[in-house]
Amino acid sequence: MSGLESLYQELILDHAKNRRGFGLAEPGAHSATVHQRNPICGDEITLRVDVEGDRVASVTWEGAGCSISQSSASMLVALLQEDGGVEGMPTADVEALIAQFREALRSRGKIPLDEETFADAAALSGVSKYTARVKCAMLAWVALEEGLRQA
Amino acid sequence: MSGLESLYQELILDHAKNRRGFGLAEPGAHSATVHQRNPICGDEITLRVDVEGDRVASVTWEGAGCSISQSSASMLVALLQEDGGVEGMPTADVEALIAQFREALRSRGKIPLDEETFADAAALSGVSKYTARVKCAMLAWVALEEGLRQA
Amino acid sequence: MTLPFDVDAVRADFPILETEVDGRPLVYLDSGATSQKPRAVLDAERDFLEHANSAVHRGAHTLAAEATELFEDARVTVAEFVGAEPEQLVWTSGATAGLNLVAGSLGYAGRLREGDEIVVTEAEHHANLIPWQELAARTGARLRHIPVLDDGTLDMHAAADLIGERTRVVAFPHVSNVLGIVNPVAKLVTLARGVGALTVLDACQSAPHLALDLSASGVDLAVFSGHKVYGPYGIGALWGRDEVLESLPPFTTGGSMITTVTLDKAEYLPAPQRFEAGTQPVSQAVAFAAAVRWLGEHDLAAAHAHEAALEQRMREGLRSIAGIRLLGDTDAADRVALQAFAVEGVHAHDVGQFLDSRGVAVRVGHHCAQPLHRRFGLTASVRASAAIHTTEAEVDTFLDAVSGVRGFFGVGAGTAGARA
Amino acid sequence: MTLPFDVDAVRADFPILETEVDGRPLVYLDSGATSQKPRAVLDAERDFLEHANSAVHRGAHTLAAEATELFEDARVTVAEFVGAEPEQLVWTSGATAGLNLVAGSLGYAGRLREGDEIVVTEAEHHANLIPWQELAARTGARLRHIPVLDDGTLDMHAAADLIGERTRVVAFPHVSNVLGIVNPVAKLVTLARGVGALTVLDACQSAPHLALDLSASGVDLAVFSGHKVYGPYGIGALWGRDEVLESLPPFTTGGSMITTVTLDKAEYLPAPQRFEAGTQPVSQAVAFAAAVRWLGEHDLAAAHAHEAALEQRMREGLRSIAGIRLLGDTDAADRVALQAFAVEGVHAHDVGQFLDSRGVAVRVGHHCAQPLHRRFGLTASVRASAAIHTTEAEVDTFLDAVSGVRGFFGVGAGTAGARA
Ligand SMILES: Cc1ncc(COP(=O)(O)O)c(C=O)c1O
Ligand SMILES: Cc1ncc(COP(=O)(O)O)c(C=O)c1O
Repeated sequence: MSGLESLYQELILDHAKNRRGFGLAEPGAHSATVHQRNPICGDEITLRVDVEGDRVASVTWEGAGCSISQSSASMLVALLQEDGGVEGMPTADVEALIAQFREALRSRGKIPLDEETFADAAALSGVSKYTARVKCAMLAWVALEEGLRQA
Repeated sequence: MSGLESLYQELILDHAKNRRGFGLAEPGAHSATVHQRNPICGDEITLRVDVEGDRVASVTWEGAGCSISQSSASMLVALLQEDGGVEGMPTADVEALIAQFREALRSRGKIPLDEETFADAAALSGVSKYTARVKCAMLAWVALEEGLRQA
Repeated sequence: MTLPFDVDAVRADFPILETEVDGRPLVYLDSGATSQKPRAVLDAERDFLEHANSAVHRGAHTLAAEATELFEDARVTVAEFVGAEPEQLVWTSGATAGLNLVAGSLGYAGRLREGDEIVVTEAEHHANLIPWQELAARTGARLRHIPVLDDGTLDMHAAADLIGERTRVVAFPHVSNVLGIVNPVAKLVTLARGVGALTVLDACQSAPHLALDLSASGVDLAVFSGHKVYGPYGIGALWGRDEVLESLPPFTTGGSMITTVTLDKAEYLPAPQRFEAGTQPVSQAVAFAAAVRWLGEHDLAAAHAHEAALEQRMREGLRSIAGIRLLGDTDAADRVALQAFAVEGVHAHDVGQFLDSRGVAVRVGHHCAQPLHRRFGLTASVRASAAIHTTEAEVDTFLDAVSGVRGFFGVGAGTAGARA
Repeated sequence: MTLPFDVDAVRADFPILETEVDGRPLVYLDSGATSQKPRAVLDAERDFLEHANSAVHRGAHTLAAEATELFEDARVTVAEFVGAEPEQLVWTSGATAGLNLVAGSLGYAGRLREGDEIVVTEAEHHANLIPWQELAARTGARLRHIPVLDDGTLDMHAAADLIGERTRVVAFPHVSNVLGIVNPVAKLVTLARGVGALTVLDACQSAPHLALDLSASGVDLAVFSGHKVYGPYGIGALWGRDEVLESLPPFTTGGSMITTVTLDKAEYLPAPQRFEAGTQPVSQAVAFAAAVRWLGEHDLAAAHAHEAALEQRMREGLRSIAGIRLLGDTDAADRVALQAFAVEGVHAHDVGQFLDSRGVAVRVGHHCAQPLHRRFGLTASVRASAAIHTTEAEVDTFLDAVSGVRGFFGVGAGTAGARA
């Protein structure tokens, strides 16, 4: 797999086109809406997180940007939906996941994202070799982190 | 003669100590007083020129600075006194002299100052090889040029 | 001695052009952001630092005298390059610093008031926009904008209406860093002069590619950056007419720009020193002059013709690729070899990444011109910009890579994708 | 790996030290004005320009990513060198630019008003004086000065009286560039903090010679220049505490320091980017970091001890020569190896010229500190300043040359001459 193909895996291009969680849900009782921007390239995202008790009940978003930023947001939603089920994932687990994701992406290819933990998002492993793109992949995750702080 | 000794000829050190024209005369009917400064090293001069008709009747000055600037002022006065006699040198000749002096000093050693025209001031020929010192040697001459413009 | 123009000989002067990216030769099409530096420039700076380096305009020692001479000779050389007198050339740390100096100094001088107007264009680089916004905000002046037409040229009818008796400053780019179009300097100067407004020319993108004659241009002030003219970072110049520079107070203050300083007050030297506070970028000035001299060794008319041919090839090639939208695609204006474009269905960032995998370095994003991108309904675009060392084969490599973009990202006729 | 300190090995790193002046080896004692650059610094910059050069923080291409990394790594390295976090380190074009940034930004922020006071010292370099004069003139604030005592130390009793509830800013040099005396930072900080005033440290002359720990120093803001720390021209840094930097608006504006820009308004990034408008001195940042790394390869404690020995030797040697008057001759303070002096009966300019004929490069003039010279009744002095590469033998050559000055100019015991 060439560098470019490992960066843009089929799965990534699919998510960029069929974006999970795209379109903001009505705000719930304990929700926060966060706007994040990558000032370098203009990518932006508005993400809304709904917390119920100690669980993340829903995450939806809107935004525009490169395929990495769009698919990463989509994959994040997919991961939360699949792993969290109807109840939602515990907030603490989500926070741990974000921290792990960040660490891997900043590792310059040294720490891969494992599929068991990250599901489709594991396809973003290749991004960590492209330092200029790490911010793109992190955009939604940083927005969620910020949202959890506020919700 | 070493570079340093050609720069600081005996004559120069003498003039720096026994400064001709030092001490400002009372202003005459057509006189101008000019203040010039070398902002780099702080040398300064206040020069007063008295013009009668088309002749330079007297030049006096005060100031502080390095031996080059002090002796150059002194030599300028001596030259005007010796060549101008009691009547004073014609203004046009003085202007021509200043222009010639400037040209020689900026020539980087290529144009010497001849003794016949410049008298003691010819000893300043060596300065033209020291570009950083040309301003010192020019200080009084530039002040006189400016004074003639104003008088 | 002027050499006939030979692009291969030119290329041999640039060590970085031997770089490979992922096993492919580097095709550097990002000279609009920063140019590469020929060996002569690197050598000149190093030579200065190894043999003459010391503080200038100070001290009687031999090194200082040598350094001062080289530094002031550099001013003469760069001034000549843009058709100016050395006393009119102020060293700055770059074009942005020069524009801030002008706007800041006008502010400090109280030259703008409530009701006064500053006119810029919709095609401004942020460096020639935000300092004016700030000046307007501080003084109560109004900032107005000459619109850009669909083809990328300035709306000169609107300009004639906008520039009026309240106008104090008209600031505009000689060449837009997104559109590559040469703006009608003479016409804008005529409008500004008609109302007694000061003109400020942003010559960043013209200085590397066009022969400048600032004295003859009619503008009052102009700025450019060394690092875009094959010279070093950290240096640029502000040029101004004598009387205009004399009318401006210093913007920054400190050593080497004063005559007498007491604890309470300072008196300032005349221009250009008045604007050069503190230790200057001395080795960079020497290297900037080397860049200009290096350029001057070539037949510049032939070099400009070469770049014009590249421009044609690049633009026509892009036009012929499906799904490409050019920003400012017009034949009705002079241009430099710089072209921004969007690829339908693929974000600029992804386009840049794809081109990089082919060795082609372009710039993606808003290129410090957000308002202009907004005017075209975009947040980002891809920009390819050539230089004197660019070859036709490189342009072809670039075009070939662009042709492959939509296929790789699975968009194309009938395929819906993320919006560019 | 830390090397034991070996001045000959250090010297071998500086190509310029092989220079001869009029057939004599160069004795460079003008490092206080600008330092010479070791080969590692020249190599690092060249290597960057030949292999990685391109616009940083922009674009997806490989070179841009490499350049960005090297540029930001440089920030980390230089920040560490002064005991700071990288986010607290703003690149500037030099110390003068940094001080103007602070004063200008405080002015734009409206942080000073009529009746407020700014306190500086009588020993200021013009760069830490005139920007405050201008700020005072623009805002109606009053500029006050901590006097210098006859021995060159600050009058700390006066300081305690001067710094009061109206004081908004206390700006002072860590080490005076004329006196070489290390000022009592902690005491001044305590006084300033006691009244809630901002402290601004001019670290130009300490950064090359002392281990800095800005975070621990208690000051709020500090500046220094690359070209005095064995690094390149055209770069320096402003350091500030997080909350202090956050409270300051940008001073200059343009590209790369914004988030969203419309035709009428711009929003700014957080520090440090907010203060870094336009293309940064990228290769210079990389070279500055190389200078700091080069320094770090040595046993700095031993290097400082070496410099302290040079200081002693220089000062004691000068003291023993007839007709020499030292500026700031005290044993009651820490010092760096920098000493200004006057030769009775011989103007500083002539002294410098004489020393130059012996190969010794010193600085003559007011060293951008006219008020301090006036305080000592002088308009000019001679300044010798050593560096890590200076040897005891060089100091002896210098002292020997100084001994010959009065004889050459025919002044001495009983001889009246032009006043120094
Ligand atoms: C104490 C001091 N402050 C400020 C400056 C100004 O530094 P720069 O000229 O590098 O901006 C200098 C050196 O010239 C200095 O010695
Ligand atoms: C048209 C234009 N103006 C101004 C600038 C700012 O120049 P610099 O970043 O070198 O200060 C640039 C380049 O970035 C430019 O292209």
